[in-house]
Amino acid sequence: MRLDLVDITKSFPGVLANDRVSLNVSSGEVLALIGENGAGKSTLMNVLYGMYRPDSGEIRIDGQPTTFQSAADAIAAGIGMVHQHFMLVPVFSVAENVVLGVEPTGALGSLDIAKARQMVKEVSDKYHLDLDPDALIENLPVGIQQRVEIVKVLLRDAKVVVFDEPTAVLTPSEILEFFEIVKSLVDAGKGVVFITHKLKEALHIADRIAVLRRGTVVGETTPTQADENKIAEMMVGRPVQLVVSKNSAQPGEEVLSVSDLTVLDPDGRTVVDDISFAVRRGEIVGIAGVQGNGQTELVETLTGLRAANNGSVRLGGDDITVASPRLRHEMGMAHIPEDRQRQGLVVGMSIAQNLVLTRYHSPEFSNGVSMDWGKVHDVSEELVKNYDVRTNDVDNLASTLSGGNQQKVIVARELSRDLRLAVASQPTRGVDVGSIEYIHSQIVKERDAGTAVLIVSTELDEVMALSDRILVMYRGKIVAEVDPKKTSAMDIGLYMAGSKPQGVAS
Amino acid sequence: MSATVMLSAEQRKQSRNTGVTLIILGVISAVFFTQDGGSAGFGLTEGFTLNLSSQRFAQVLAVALVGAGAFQLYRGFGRLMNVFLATGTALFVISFLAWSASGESFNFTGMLQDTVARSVPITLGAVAGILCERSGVINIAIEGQLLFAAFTGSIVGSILNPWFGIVGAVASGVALGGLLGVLAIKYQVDQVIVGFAINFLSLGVTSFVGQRVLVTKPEYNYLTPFRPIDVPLLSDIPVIGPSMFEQNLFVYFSYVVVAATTWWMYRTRWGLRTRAIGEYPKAAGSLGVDVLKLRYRNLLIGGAVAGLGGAWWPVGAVGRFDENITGGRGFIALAAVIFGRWHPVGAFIAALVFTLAEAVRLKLGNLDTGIPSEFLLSAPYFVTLVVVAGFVGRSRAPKSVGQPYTEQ
Amino acid sequence: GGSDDTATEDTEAVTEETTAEPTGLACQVTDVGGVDDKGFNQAAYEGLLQAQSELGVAVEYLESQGDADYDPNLQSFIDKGCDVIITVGFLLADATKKYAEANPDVAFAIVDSGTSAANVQGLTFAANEGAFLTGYMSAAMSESGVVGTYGGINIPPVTVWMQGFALGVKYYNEQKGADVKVLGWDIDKQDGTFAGNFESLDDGRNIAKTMYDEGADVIFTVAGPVGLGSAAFAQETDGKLRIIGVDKDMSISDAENANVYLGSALKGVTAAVFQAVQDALAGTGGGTDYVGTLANGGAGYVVSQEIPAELQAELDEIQQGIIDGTIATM
Amino acid sequence: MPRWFDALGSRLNRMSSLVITLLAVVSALVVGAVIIILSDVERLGNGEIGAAFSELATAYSALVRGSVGSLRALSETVNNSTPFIIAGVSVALAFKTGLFNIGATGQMLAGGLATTWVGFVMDGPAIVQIPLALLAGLVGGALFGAIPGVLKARTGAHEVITTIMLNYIASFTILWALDTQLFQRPDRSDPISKFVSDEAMLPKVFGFIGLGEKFPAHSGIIVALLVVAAYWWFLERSKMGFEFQAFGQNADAAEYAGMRAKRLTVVGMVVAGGIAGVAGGIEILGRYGYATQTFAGTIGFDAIAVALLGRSTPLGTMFSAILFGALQSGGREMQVETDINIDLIVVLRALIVMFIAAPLLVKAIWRVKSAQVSTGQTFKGWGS
Ligand SMILES: Nc1ncnc2c1ncn2[C@@H]1O[C@H](COP(=O)(O)OP(=O)(O)OP(=O)(O)O)[C@@H](O)[C@H]1O
Ligand SMILES: Nc1ncnc2c1ncn2[C@@H]1O[C@H](COP(=O)(O)OP(=O)(O)OP(=O)(O)O)[C@@H](O)[C@H]1O
Ligand SMILES: [Mg+2]
Ligand SMILES: [Mg+2]
Repeated sequence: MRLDLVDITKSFPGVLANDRVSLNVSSGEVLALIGENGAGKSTLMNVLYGMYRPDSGEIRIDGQPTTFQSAADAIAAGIGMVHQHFMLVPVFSVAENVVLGVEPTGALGSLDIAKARQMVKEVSDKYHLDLDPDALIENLPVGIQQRVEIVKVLLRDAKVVVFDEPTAVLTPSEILEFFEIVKSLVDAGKGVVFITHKLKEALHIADRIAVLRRGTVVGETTPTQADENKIAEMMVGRPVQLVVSKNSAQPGEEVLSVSDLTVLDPDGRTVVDDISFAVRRGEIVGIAGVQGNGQTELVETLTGLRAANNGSVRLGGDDITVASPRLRHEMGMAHIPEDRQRQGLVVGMSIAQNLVLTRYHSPEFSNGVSMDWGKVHDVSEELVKNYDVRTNDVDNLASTLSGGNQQKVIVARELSRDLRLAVASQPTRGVDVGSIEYIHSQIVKERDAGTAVLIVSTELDEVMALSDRILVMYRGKIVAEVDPKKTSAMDIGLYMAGSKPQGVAS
Repeated sequence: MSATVMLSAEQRKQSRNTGVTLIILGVISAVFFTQDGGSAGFGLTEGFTLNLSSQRFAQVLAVALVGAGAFQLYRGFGRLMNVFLATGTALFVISFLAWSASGESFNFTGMLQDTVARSVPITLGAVAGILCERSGVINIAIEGQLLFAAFTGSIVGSILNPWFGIVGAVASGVALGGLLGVLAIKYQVDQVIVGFAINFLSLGVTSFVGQRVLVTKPEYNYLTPFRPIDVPLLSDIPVIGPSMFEQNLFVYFSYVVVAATTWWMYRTRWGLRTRAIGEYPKAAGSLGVDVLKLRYRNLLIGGAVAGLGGAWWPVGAVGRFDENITGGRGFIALAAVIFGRWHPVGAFIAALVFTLAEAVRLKLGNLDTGIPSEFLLSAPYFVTLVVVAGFVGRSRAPKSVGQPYTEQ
Repeated sequence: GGSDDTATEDTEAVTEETTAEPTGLACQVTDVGGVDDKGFNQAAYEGLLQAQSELGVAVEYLESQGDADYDPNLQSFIDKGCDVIITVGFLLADATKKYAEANPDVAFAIVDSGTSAANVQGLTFAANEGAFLTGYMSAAMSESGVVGTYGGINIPPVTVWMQGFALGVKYYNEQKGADVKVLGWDIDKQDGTFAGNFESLDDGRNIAKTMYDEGADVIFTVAGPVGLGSAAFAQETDGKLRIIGVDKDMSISDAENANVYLGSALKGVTAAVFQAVQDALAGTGGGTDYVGTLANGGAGYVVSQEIPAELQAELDEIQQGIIDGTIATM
Repeated sequence: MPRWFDALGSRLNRMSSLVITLLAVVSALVVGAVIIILSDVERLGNGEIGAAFSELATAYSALVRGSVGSLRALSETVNNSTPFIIAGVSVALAFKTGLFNIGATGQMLAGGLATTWVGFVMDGPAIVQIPLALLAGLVGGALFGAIPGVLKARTGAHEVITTIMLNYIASFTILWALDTQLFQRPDRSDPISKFVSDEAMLPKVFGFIGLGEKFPAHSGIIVALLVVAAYWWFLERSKMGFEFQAFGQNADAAEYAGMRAKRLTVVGMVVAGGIAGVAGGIEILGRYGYATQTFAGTIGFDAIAVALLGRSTPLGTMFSAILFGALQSGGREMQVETDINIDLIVVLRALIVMFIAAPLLVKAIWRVKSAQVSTGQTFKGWGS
């Protein structure tokens, strides 16, 4: 079938998210949709999926104008969507999530869970996505959760499948698997819309590439016509530096040293398993690993948000294993948390207030009793300028910023002071190339200023681009330490998956 | 390293608290309940009264509890922890009763009977709350729903007959559920505000209209409540039988409602979708589930259940309505929702804990304990406080409860 | 004002006929719980209505929703130019004193509290006397040898009844060498069983059930509407459990359940209030205390027909004994 | 978009939202009227529709006269509003910290009892006694508020449960306390406390210009306004206020930022309890001069509605408190002048809260266009 979006316009209070956007996709082809944060990609797709109703413009299926009152209509029309933020109920099992809305039922509307399991099995077998129907979503790694999303879509036999930034959370090997899946979908005659920030991937998998900027389509091209730099320029509207430029590290003395660190989660499962490592001043150490292998817990323990069950953490010789987050912060530790919405920001507060969230109490801003908001305001203006946060007023709510700019607020807050150690977790997740470039350069600047930097990212490209040393985490253990210059992404990916590259002695 | 060897901070804290609790209970019964030599008569059935020496019992129990506590602290019962805690507490209560009743005797079975009977409005109110909150809408208005239902139930029941009274009560519960729905879902009013407003509205309207109408027409406010009905066979089981199966229909209604809601919530399509929209409505919405419609539906059903609970006063207990007759039971029910962890059975148990404490304090009133009546009166609330703090602790609410859902 | 139906009709009636000459304005401030509380607020108001029909005064009442309303309500009545203001309940004692002293030319009378100023008549009642007799009667009528009583909350106007009742039972035991047990009130500890409120009827039901389970077959309820719940439960026992009402003859106020009432202990609030209005209009009564007793009919009891003649005779005897002080009821 | 444009827009919004509020009150009165008429069984029975309506008119005019119609009415309104304002701020502050304080009633009782005690044991000039007595109220309320706080911090017991239970416990405990030697008035056998000394009583607010008679409102209102100002300062200017709000809006972020969740929970309840305690103290020193079991009435509970209606902002809370106070004194006058029972006030209050909280509904009813309206949720679920 052929799907046309014609002159779609959609605005939110104060934002024109889509401005007369026209796109089309047909069975058997992959359309890549690329654009900065806030360019309007998700909005456009939500319009297509019936979640939003457009202000104007229309959707045509095989030329027939149609309107979607709800997602149900879109689903019925054969449109499936894997959302940027997974639409999975964490406390439900895989099967329950998959059949939600099309539940097989027995007498009195009672759930036929056996049937549900079998439905999941059928689809996942057909497309070689193995899944345990009874696993709880909240216990599954993101990669698997994404499979569940895909199975959901396939189960409702969609003819056009939209993937909103699907690869952001995957390992190289998982990404390759994902591309296999996409291919098999295309072979099965389905049309695919593939939203991404990663130009490489777009070039690799897409038949056509459409670029969105500030809510409008600024151009359409094909992998054969365009290269990364060209597309990046279309996206951002200016030439972009894609590879991180940094000269080799000058490591100094140890700043962070972790020994025999073990952490259990509330249910008593071992999530960080007897880890030891060190980070020296002037170097960037990257921790690679598939999400859910203990990185989160490791970082939370290093930053004092989680109690260690065993082992010790030292900062510049002082034992800080039991120090409070604030003390660590005052000792010169910065923390860029992995989830900006959940931890990094209070989105209901102003940008200025968020810019001082971790040091509002310092004499600079507070006499211990009252706050000097004037001072905060001035400092914030400064930071916003230096760190290129796009806003017209630091007193606006943080919620009014786009993802990338929210992240810049956190980076500005955490890096804009004298540091001994910077711990950055997913520093550029879901952030557009323009911002990525900027954030990376800031991190490198910190390193060169003599800070010890620990990067934790599930995006291998990022870890490889930034790190001077890479530690690979798997099942709570550090399974390898490699030099990014001497090791291939593929090999690291294998470590991340728990196996060993050929030719590496066990 | 495996989890059995090492415990997370949470677990250590929990198991430590349990151990400490057990020991404290043990010490208390050792110090106080062993004072009195007499034997206490627990009236179990017509003929049979179980006499147990409060002193002996307390001594044995004390040793057992302290032992268990120590073991818990030293090794830990692991899985069985809560079983031990529950049993320990139950025995402790019995020891307490034995102590207060020593030298006398009291009707133990009757006590349990009252416990179950009085749990009805709390249980039904709580289930109503669960139905709403599981689908993502906070229901602070339980008290108001109960009160209004009691009001209409009494009037309709007096004019027509008790059964119609129930129908009327259910209808008014549904009406208030609908009001909550329209305001909270359609007009997205702060759900807690709506709840409070509905509570005030019910209190005001029932008192005001009651005073203007019922005083004039007392015949509109008198009906004959249901009498107890023995369930064949089941009611013959000693102790359990009389306490659970020699009750009036409302008690059986509440059993059915609890069972049905549990099944409905965890075994049916509706239930699955309900829990989904309470946890993550967008997810359900993205799969074409009509979130708002389902929320309405649940609020109406919840209203009906609350209505049934309200009917208990006129039809199931006292045969009439009086100003503010529910006297805060709806808020106890609200507590039971949380205490019961948003699970119908949990709520039922929570209600029983509360009413058991009430029944016990009434017995104590008749027994010879030196405790001032004012403190006896606060006992049920105090017990709930302790139980919630000591055993229940942090409980996990439906994620999206309280947040209005917009399709865009 | 006032929303009690009889009130409105009569007031209108009166105001119509007396736009000519109302012989005065008599006003009542209730405590929490209005003139429909089946308790002393209602009893007092009936006294006013009696004054209205017999003395031709106009009557008004204001319901208080909380302690905060006492002062303003009294003030409103002062402003309205009431000739006599009846305040009901010891909770209003302080407010009454305050306004009486501020308005020496207005007559006040307060139910359940002593005089506190030259223009305040105190209306108190030896409730224990009537209760004593019902206690004796209950003991005599009890087959199980266990009787019970309970109150609303632990305050003197409530416990005085319970005390009298228990003493009546005690007296019966002494006289007859019987051993009738009283649940819910302990003469030595001066403490007992309470509902904790005056509104929740199911508490009344539950307490009655609990005492019934412990063998009680007569229960004296001293908790206003809460007692109605006990009556409802007594209904279920098909006559095995009997209730003694309080304040007024409950077999009339709670007519539907008349059959469960074995009797009621009475407090002559209505008569006393009527008397107080009369005194006030006559300019007497201020600064004095009226104490309702068996002797002056300000306290008493009623029993159902069914009680045997000889018991009635004993009761009359005891009543005489109480009146001439040979029998102590406190 | 230029700043001045935003400013203009928001001003228009504020105006139109004022209109909406007025319409909300009107809607409430209309519905109230319907209830009055329909429940007037006799008159309707006798077909005296006209009479019913004229009584309605009297009632509503009395409502106005009784609340603002005269100096005395105004002063009544002031006295009624005072405790609503203070207790309202207590609940509002808890909301801002992400806590749902249903326990203001119990905290008022605790605070009031403490105030009473200081009031009658000590003597000395007012300037010493009043502050000390109120301080005692603060402490009493704070200690009572600390219980649910610590319980939540230590065991996770939800404050909604614990505060509800503590209200009952407080009301029975005070009943017991008032029967003890320490508190009970020698010449009384019922549960009522000794009088606080005259110096401890709050002076009339306008006594100093000889208006004490005409305008008998006590100076508790000044305390109340100070509390509102302090609350404003706390939210807008203080360091801890910032912490409270950050924690209230996003507990995870607050912990990440080095704030101490458990401490904030405890302190939040302590502060809220303390403020409620002051409300109790004010009632004692301003209104009664002694304590009874019921002196707090339902203020602590109504205060929840006040805070919700005021969206927990300092001014919002103050204004809704004043509205509640006015309704209360208006209702009394209404009862004086008509046969309409005072319980109607509870109805009107409920309706007004409902309509004001439902701007979208009001707009729909009155066909109002424009006007951005907030549909924010004060209390974001039960946490976990
Ligand atoms: N529900 C909403 N309400 C208000 N504004 C919104 C809403 N959703 C999106 N926006 C705004 O619309 C614009 C487009 O958002 P959208 O999420 O479509 O961008 P995107 O291209 O998906 O960005 P990203 O790459 O970060 O996902 C942004 O400015 C965003 O702030
Ligand atoms: N960082 C802090 N600074 C000051 N007071 C705190 C802090 N954290 C908690 N508190 C207060 O001290 C009390 C004890 O804190 P703690 O963290 O020990 O609680 P806990 O986790 O229950 O301790 P434990 O695990 O030993 O039982 C808490 O109830 C809280 O009121
Ligand atoms: Mg997006
Ligand atoms: Mg009333």
